[in-house]
Amino acid sequence: MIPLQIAAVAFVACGAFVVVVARDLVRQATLLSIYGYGLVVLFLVFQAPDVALSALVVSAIAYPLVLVGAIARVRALQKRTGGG
Amino acid sequence: MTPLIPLVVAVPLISATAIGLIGKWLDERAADAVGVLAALAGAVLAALVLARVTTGAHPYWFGGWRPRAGSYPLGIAFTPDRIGAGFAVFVLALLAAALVYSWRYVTAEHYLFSILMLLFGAAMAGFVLTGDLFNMFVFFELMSVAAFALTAHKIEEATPLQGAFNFAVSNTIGAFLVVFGIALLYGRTGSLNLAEIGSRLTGDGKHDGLVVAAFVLIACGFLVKAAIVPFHFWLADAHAIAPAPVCVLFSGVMVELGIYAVARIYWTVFDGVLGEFQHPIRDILIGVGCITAVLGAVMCGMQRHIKRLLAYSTIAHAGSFLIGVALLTPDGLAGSAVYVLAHGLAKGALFLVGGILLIAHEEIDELLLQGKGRSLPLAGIAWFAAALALASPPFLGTFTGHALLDDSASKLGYWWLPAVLAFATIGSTAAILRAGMRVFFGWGDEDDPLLSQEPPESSAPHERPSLALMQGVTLLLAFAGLAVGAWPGLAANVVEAAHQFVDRVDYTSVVLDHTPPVPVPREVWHTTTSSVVWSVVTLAGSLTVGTLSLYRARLPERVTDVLAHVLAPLRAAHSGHIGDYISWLTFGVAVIGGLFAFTIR
Amino acid sequence: MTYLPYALSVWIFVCGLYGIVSSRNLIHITVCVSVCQSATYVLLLAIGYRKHGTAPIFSDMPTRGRTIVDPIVQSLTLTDIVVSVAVAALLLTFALKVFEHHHSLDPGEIAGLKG
Amino acid sequence: MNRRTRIALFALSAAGVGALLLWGLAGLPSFGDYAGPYGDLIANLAPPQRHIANAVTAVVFDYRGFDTMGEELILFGAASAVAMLLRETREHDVADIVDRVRSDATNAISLLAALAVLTVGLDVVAHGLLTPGGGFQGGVVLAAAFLVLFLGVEFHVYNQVAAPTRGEPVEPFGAGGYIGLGLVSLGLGLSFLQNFMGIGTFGRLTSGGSVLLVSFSSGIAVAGGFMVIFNEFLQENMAARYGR
Repeated sequence: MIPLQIAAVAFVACGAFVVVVARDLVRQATLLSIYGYGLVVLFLVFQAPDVALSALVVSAIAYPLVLVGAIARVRALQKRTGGG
Repeated sequence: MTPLIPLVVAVPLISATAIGLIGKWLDERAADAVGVLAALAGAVLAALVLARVTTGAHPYWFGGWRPRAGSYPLGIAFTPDRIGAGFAVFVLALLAAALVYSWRYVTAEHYLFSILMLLFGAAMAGFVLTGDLFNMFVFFELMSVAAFALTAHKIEEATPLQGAFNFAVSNTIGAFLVVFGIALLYGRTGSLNLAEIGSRLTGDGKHDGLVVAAFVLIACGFLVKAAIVPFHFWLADAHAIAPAPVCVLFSGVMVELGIYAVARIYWTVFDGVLGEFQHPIRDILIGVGCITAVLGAVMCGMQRHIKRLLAYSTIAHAGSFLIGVALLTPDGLAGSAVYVLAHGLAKGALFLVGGILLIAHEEIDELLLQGKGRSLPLAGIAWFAAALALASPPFLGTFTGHALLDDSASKLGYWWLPAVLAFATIGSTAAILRAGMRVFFGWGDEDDPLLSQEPPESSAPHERPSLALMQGVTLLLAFAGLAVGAWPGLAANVVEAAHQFVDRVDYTSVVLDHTPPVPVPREVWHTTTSSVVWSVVTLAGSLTVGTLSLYRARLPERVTDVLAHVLAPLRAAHSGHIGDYISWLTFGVAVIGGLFAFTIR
Repeated sequence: MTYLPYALSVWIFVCGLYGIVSSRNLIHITVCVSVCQSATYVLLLAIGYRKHGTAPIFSDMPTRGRTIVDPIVQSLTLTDIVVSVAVAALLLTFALKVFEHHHSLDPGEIAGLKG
Repeated sequence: MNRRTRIALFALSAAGVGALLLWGLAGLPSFGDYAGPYGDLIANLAPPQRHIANAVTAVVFDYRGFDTMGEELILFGAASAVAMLLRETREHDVADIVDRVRSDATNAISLLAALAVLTVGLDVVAHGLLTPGGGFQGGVVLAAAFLVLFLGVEFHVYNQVAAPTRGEPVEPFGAGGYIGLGLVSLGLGLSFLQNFMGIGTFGRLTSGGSVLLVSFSSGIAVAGGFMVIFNEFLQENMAARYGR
């Protein structure tokens, strides 16, 4: 394995753990995106540019949008009902 | 003949997209009509395919990538044989019935419901027809996505949705297990075609960790869908909240597809390389099936929520189906196939009665519905006809399936298996009869200390659909379920089809070398005395236990206390907490994987 | 001999499962499911990788001597990614509906279907 | 189970599952030594057989194009599901909310940005047969282009574009077109989804035959699907923000 691959593997390994143990939702959504960029790099060094591009649009556009959309909706409802 | 095969799935799918394209402007009735017609067209096409694959599998290569004989397959193939095509007919016919039943379910955005139902049905048909491992996963996910959404669709009641969430997460994790298995097999054989993988694994002859792990992962992944203990927790939650016509497809075919997939994968891929380990594989899978059958039956007796009760009965039957496949004989497989047919029709009718009760009385709780069913005599007739079909009475309903299973088990020396199957049948059918007698006759005590505590459910207001049409469909399904047992020649035909299904060598050469399938000898199958005896036992047992359990409140308090105490941990395990469910899922994979790891070497 | 990337996929999968099991929030669980799924991408791509291989994209007709990585696993991964987004969108929708009903996302508090 | 028991049960079982997975993975060839023939055959066959330079795209849209059809339908199912479930209980229509961004400069820049993103999306879709990219990647970008309108111009404009009557039929049009291309092949007496057009010169944008059409329909389907999903989440939020 080339050093770049080892570095990407190490980054993704740490990233996966950090994402699942993050308890705050917004922080977790941010971490998921960062983890997603880590995957993009990993896929590039695995010589899979098509997959990397997919992972990129997913972690840069699709996931953040739906996640932030859902979190914002929950917060708005919480505000209206006064906590909970 | 050939162009018919892709049309079985293409017609319902393109109809779904057509409804999506113009649904917004389409009259609701028109969208419904397109849905019913597409499902029926699919069923007819599948029946035409079924009629022409009598000799064995018939490969159809998509994209024109038919390999030259003996060369490497580059594309994806459908490989319908009689069991697969028959299953596709059943799926699409049941879909049509469910769509007719929901004809007048008027809700906003109703066309989206039709779209999802069509996607669901077509995906299940594609799943049983395909001969490609990854294509199987694609159809698995398509059916899952549609199923998750349909579960959450609240036509009938405003119940909480965590049932849909639990269902989605459990099944998605199951799908990941399948992908892990696919990846292992691909890494070893460099192929995704079932026949090619099978022949390469067999040629390799190595039954090392990779092969065992791949089998365990794929089997466990599909058994999540099949609601086998301890992967079953999602099923009751999902059925409790899904609309009745959707439950028909869930219990009638979707759960069974998980078992079908295990059989398909075993007989095309692993039969060659793991063939010498038939004994441990059989013992482990039968053990799991028995636990599932018994647990389902016990839990079934403790439910007062009617759809939840039916869901646990499905778990009990799923255990029996798995036992049939796990016997690893053509007779056992044929038994499960016939059993699935009768069960699917009867269970479908029961769920539809549940839906009718919910619409007529805005209630689905057995105790609260006591006597209220008297105003719905047709629904009552359907309920008891379907319950009778499930009780496996001589020469009716699930009898043929039971008889084939019993015979096959006894031949292999599992003399005790018929007793387990009878216990599962009695337990689950007795609960169904109990609920029926309480609701439709008003019999029984007003309370039952052993039933679970259910919060009363609120019903959403809705326009009253046409009860006449609904009861018609329900009666049709119930009596069709009864008639399966009386269908002359069905058993012999299915046994023959099962012989074709389990012939891996023939399947491989038909798919890869284009040789014509080798005809199997005609099968003759006779009912044995012992299966008639067992059938009388289950019928009498179901009736007796069912009637007696109406009066459980009269048991001495000490007895009910002890029983409640014994059953409490079981009840507590079904907590509705997704974390628990995933823990149990992991536990199940670890235990089943461990058992295989220590017995196959 | 290196099996590190395979081990990575197992690690990600177990991490994701741990996240689901220990979670107190349905949206959090959705993210953990996505993490779980990324284990399958890593495994698939790792299996199809070749030492000194290049991406299977040609500017000219392929020559026999060139080592390329496996295009099949890449196409499977693409499908897998679409599935993952579709499932995530659905799970989040369920989470929103649960929250509207219960004003809570804690699976321990909302578990209303018991026994 | 309480949380501690649950995690304890999980920890024990996860150790078992992890061991099982590693035991299975140990049977694979070492990382970088993939042996299987499938990919190599395709990589050597795709350029001459199909004049498609990107072997991954050849697999996605031609050799295993039927899988991709299922994939578009999964997205179609998810988008329909999200729309069905969220609309069921949304109490108020949000069509009349304008939510205008009050800055002409921002409006103008956003419009340009949206056009730029749109171009990138189309480019990624169109070059899928030659370079990394294709229907899915480009489709997501296309869907995002419309969101830029919401961010920088006004919700109303976005809502007009993505409204159920306008945005929603895009996905079924693409997915239905995909199936339709399969049926066209059938109608011409070929196999379902078989290429029915000339494959063109190697390395051109237009090479690959009907695979190109398949790729476009998948781009349309993905763009439409994500447009619906994004729009539904956005509408939920607008309904919440405006206290409805």
